[in-house]
Amino acid sequence: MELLTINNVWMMICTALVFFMHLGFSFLEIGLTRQKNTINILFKNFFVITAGLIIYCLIGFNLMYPGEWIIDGVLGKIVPGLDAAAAADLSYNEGYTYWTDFLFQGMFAATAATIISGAVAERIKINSFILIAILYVTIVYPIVGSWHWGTGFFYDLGFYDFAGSTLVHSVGGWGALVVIYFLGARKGKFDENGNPLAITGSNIPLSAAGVLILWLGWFGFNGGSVLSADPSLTSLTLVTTCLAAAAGGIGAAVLSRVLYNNLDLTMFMNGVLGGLVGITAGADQMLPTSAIFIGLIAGGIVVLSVALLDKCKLDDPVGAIPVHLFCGIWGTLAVGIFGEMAGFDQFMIQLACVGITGVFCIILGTIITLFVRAVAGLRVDEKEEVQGLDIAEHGTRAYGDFRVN
Amino acid sequence: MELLTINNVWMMICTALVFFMHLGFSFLEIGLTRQKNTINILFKNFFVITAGLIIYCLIGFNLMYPGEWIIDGVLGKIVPGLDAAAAADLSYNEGYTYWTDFLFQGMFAATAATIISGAVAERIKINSFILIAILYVTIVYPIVGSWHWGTGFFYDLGFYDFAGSTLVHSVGGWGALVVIYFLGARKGKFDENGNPLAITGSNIPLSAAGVLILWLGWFGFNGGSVLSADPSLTSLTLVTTCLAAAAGGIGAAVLSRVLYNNLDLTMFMNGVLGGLVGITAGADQMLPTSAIFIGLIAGGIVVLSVALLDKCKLDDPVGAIPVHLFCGIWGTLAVGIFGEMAGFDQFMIQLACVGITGVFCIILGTIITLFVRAVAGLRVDEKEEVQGLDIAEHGTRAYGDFRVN
Amino acid sequence: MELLTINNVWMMICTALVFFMHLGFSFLEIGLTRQKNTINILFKNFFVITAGLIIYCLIGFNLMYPGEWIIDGVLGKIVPGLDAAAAADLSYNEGYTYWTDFLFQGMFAATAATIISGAVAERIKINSFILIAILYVTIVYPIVGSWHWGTGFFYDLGFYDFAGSTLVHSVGGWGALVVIYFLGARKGKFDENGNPLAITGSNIPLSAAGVLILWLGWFGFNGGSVLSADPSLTSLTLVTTCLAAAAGGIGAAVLSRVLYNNLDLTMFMNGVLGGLVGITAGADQMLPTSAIFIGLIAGGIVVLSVALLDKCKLDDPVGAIPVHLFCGIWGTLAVGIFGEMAGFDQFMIQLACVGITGVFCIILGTIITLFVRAVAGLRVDEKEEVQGLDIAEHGTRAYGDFRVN
Amino acid sequence: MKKIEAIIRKSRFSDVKKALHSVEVNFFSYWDVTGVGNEKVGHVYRGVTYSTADIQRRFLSIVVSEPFVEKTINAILESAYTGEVGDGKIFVLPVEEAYRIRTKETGKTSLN
Amino acid sequence: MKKIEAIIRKSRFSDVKKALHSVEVNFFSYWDVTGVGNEKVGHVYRGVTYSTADIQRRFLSIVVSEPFVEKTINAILESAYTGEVGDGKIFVLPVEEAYRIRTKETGKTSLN
Amino acid sequence: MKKIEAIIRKSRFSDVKKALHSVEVNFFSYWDVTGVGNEKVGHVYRGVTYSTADIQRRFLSIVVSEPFVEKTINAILESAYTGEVGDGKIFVLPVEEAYRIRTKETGKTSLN
Ligand SMILES: Nc1ncnc2c1ncn2[C@@H]1O[C@H](COP(=O)(O)OP(=O)(O)O)[C@@H](O)[C@H]1O
Ligand SMILES: Nc1ncnc2c1ncn2[C@@H]1O[C@H](COP(=O)(O)OP(=O)(O)O)[C@@H](O)[C@H]1O
Ligand SMILES: Nc1ncnc2c1ncn2[C@@H]1O[C@H](COP(=O)(O)OP(=O)(O)O)[C@@H](O)[C@H]1O
Repeated sequence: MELLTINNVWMMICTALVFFMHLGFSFLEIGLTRQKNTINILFKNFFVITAGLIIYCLIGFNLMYPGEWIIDGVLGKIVPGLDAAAAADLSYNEGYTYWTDFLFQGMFAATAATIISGAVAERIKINSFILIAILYVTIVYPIVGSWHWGTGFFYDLGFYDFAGSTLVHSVGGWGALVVIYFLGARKGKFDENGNPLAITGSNIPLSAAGVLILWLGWFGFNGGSVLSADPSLTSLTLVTTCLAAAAGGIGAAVLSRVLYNNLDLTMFMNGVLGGLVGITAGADQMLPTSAIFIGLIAGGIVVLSVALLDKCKLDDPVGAIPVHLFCGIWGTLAVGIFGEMAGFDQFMIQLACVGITGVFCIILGTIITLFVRAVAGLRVDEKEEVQGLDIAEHGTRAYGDFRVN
Repeated sequence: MELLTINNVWMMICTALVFFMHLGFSFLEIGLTRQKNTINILFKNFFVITAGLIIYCLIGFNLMYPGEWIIDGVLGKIVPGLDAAAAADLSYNEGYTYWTDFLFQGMFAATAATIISGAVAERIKINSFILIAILYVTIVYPIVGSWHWGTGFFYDLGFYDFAGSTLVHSVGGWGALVVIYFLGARKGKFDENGNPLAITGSNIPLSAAGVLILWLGWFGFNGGSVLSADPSLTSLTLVTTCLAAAAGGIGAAVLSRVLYNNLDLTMFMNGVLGGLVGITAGADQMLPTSAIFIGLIAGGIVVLSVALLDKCKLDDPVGAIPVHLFCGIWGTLAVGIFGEMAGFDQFMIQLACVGITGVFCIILGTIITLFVRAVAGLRVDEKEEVQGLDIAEHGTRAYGDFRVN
Repeated sequence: MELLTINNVWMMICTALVFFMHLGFSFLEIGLTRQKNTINILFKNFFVITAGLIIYCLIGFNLMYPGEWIIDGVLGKIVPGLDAAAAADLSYNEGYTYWTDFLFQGMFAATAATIISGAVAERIKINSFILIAILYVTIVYPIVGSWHWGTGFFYDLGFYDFAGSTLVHSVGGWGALVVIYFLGARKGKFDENGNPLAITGSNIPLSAAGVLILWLGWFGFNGGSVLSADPSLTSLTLVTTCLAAAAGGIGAAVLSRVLYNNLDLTMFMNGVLGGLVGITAGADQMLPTSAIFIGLIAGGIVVLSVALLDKCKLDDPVGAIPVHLFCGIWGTLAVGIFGEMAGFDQFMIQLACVGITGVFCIILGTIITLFVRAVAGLRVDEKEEVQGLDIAEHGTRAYGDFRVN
Repeated sequence: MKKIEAIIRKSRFSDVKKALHSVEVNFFSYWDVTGVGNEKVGHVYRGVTYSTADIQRRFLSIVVSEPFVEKTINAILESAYTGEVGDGKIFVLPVEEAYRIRTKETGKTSLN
Repeated sequence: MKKIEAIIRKSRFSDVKKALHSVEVNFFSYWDVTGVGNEKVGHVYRGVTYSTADIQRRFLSIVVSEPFVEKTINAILESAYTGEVGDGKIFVLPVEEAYRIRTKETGKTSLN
Repeated sequence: MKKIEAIIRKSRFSDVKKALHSVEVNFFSYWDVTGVGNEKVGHVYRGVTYSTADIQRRFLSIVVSEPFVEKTINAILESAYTGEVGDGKIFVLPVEEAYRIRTKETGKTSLN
């Protein structure tokens, strides 16, 4: 009883911290985009958090942790709603109550959609985004999640993803990649000759705050993924998480200094996030030194993949894909390279599951995107884009009293 | 001992979260008002938090949890200061220490005054506000609180208000209503013909952040009101709290979309807060579905009552009254409609106590306001209001480097 | 085992809160300075947090808690890296695991450097700052720390500094004082005749948020310094901490109202911080009333020392020295005046150790600063300073879309 | 055609706007400027009291045809007036030609 | 020399800029102003719907020598055009003298 | 009366202001504009390096009576000078009339 109480307290705190990450994402996104689209982005985030939670309550939770399988280990049976009876039984789990379990997982669910929200900012039709987000959170996220955390076939394969480098971040990242591919770049992101131009963020301080808030949230994201308050596991996890974040930032800052001879704060920030995503798959498996390595490499990946996306004419205003997709993949593979599970077989398993996830997300993501494009269209018309979505879709400005460019 | 330690840890965390709500309120208020009054609003909030805590330490705590009654169940005996002796005794309560008890309650106390601060923004004399806030927190809040949480006559009647839909939010809301009634609307809020005009917020991103911070704070506000770390109660409370918040936002967003054909972020935000206030009275009594219903309705109430206040020529810049008063009443009544205590008798009790609270707050609020108006006046002169209170009362600007309208 | 788990949970939460203080510092600093240097300040803060943590992992931790001494009680033996073996042993301490211990202390370490970062803002060369910060965090902070928390000679003397009024805040403050002495004031801070001019902050709302976030962080900074979740000690600590913060704010606000006949929010804010720093040395020793006294006096010290620095032509844009140095000294001495340890002998011990710390920090700070000045120079050239460091050193603006002065 | 430049107190702007409308001058552009002149205002910041002549003002640019010049000026003179130092200035400059982009029309018909 | 003042839609600015460059007018200053005129836009805020004639516009100030006046004006007339109410105005004012601070040179050579 | 429009570097503003005061020109209005001209500055953002000719500058509007025109211009020419591309321009425009709102006085006495 005492132990359950302690564990549950820890899990509830972690839940609160993961919830708080949504403020981090919101700040990060509105800071790295133009002020004329700020309200639109915030509206999207508020929608994702609120609707995401309700949907996860109605469907997602059971789809992700299936009592029974329709296709064994691949697709769970849908049992809508929460189960108050199960909740009453405190022997549900010694680490947390049923309610805590739901809420903690529910906070995770919205994250995947939020990752997409950042990448498609400043040009997507809000209704289309809402549709995409709902479908993605209702279908793709819980199904992939069930493969591992729902003890599906990833689990049987021996795949390891501690807190979701693949199951949460890559899943969101793949979705983002697919949608921006069909959506196209923002007007003014590439010149006639296809060279990338700079569309500078409107409020870097909020972005910086967002990154620190996300780092704080990761105390809960990874710390809570221990699923109990086990002293050594939780504290080790926090240490590796923080060291990887720190190393990620340093890695990105140094590399962009070297490549572009510039002390680039936004790269520093994305590097921290890259480090966090990178350690997420193996946070409980690593020693401090390995965590630092994983972070450093993640930081480098961020800087290089930002440039890569520019080369590919893909427009990701907030760097969601470098951070969540590429570092998510890196982190998942790193479990096979560093730490207690390191080994060739493990590496191949990690690689295989990364691949399967990618294929699945790309296929379903494409279907969803094309479906939405067919029924509602994806992109606002050029006039609205130039004017800004705040006035066009929400009838008001984000910084009413301020003179803006 | 272990159990006390766990419970106390949880209560201290909840205390910290409730404290953090003051940042949420500050952000919400300065974001929905004009930049020229930002410092003034922040000054008021800082005053409320700091002075509120000290006053509660000197008087409020004992007045709210009376050892003895002057008028039995209605007015407690005032014993100034804290009682270090009582504090030493760890058998004080198995859920928390004396110190934790004081601090948790102290953080609540300031909230009531903060609610007023939002509604009177941009036109009240700061000294007058300070006077009103002090009197309200010293007298009205603890007395009403004592009726229920101090096991006064509300308690004997069988009234139920889990975390303060009535005792905290409505009490603050009634106060706000009375003061703005006497204070009058901001210049430019209504045209010659009394039609409402829009005075748009100056920094919506900060308001949005404020709402998410308040939501986070509610993890402690409601979670801590369990007064122990009881696993099932606390976690159920967090689930109902979050679902109601989510539903409140959705409800308000959808209704304002329907009524005004606009995706209004500030309504979405107020809706979330309405849902939170609405669930507060019965957060530990509800099932997820009931929580969602309560939230949806609260969201609707917010949208409608914002319009209602405009009709009544009452000017509440931040929507404090729709959120805290109307949703507070709704939430209190909802305990008689949904959840385990639902029933006609309970409903009537809730109704009665809501009424008594209203009458009491209106009477004392009026006395306090008229007294302050007599001794210090309520409103800044028109020149100061046009110029903005930051320059007029604080001699400096909030956003010194920025070009503003 | 249960007890360790509880204690460790509390310590991990406190660690997270102390980490979060870095957002508080960042907001405070960028809000009180001009927008043209915002990115530069954020870059410095990000560097301090990330590099600080890694350095502390590689060297600092062992230097501060030496297994063996080189000079007994004065200088510890350096054993680089963390010790996974020690970590495995849960009997390491009944209050926390080895990992938690490291992370909690690591979060503290960066604080000292952050204090310097605020004082030198808007004119220091970033590379020079980085060098100074690294040297200070690697050498000065852990050595002084070892004298007391590493059970060095301060400890043997009977010195008492609960959470670091001297060991953290004064150490940072002394460093700040030395560096700004050599660095000189910002262009435009003093006129020809040496009279101070006002360089107003660019974003006071963020500063205000920073202060509230720092206050929240202090729940962990002081609460965690109990090094266990002991119910009465932790909760008493939070009560004294909050009351001192509140009193500090009130004290500063009232005094600046009296002296300058102005309701000065930034003084109010600094006063709150002064109160927090002031109580830090004896937070577990004081009764509420003493805490309020200590806070009130700290608030007064802040207001007076801000003026004092102006008199001395020292330019501290964010008030780091009044808050961290002067209030840190006050708080350390207050342990000999108020609370359970009060007494002349204790006071003399406190005084002696404050003095020794000052001398040591000034000497090493001077050596470090002069060294860095020799190898890299301290100050950006005037053109860059006028243009702003964001464009000059980082090639971009913080508020890209906004019209600024 | 003349260009009327008026530099007024921000606090008088709404009245000036009303006054202009009342004389059928519904076409102008305005922006905020910092003015240096006789007026000084005092500030306090972190204990430093200082007074500055740099005051935020609103700058109106109104191009009108001759017949409108006088009443426009009078409307501003009335509505922007407070009597205290800092009420601002009005300047009149010659305009040689005007075009309405939408219709390409020129001359005074293009003004409104 | 003439001073050409153009008040245009912010959304047309990048095209106008291109057009000016194409006629070798690479020298001008611009800032944002609020314009009052025929155009009205609707807004909604917290349930209050309102329409305002105060619209953000971009103000271009271009001093050119006589030979450039006409093509400059035409370039703007073309590139700023949408045909909807609110396209803006162009005004031409006389300029008596011009100086380039860097070289102290005066007259039309100082313009570019 | 003449209107002197000066477009200068923001970094030179405080010196220019001093220089103007030293020739008794204590009355003017200024605001920030974006200038397009010969000067280019380089930026880097998220790995994209780019250079822009759109540079923030300060725009001074000073109406003076004939006797002041020359010394005002000289004061600016001196104080705004750095010798590097981008020092800015000065333009002189005719002003037909001026009013001081506070006193209704017109002509050059209204200027200061
Ligand atoms: N000669 C001038 N040229 C341009 N602007 C001026 C001039 N004289 C005054 N102004 C503007 O008019 C404003 C008010 O003038 P000021 O001298 O302060 O008050 P008053 O006009 O009542 O004497 C100044 O702040 C400045 O913006
Ligand atoms: N007489 C004027 N003086 C100064 N600015 C003007 C004048 N007339 C129009 N403007 C500017 O031109 C903008 C567009 O004019 P408007 O009447 O709305 O559309 P249109 O020019 O198509 O009739 C206005 O918002 C205003 O900024
Ligand atoms: N013909 C013009 N009309 C209006 N503003 C101009 C003109 N020419 C230059 N400017 C302004 O002067 C600034 C400096 O001019 P620039 O050509 O960059 O340097 P320089 O004057 O040293 O050749 C430009 O940024 C622009 O704001």
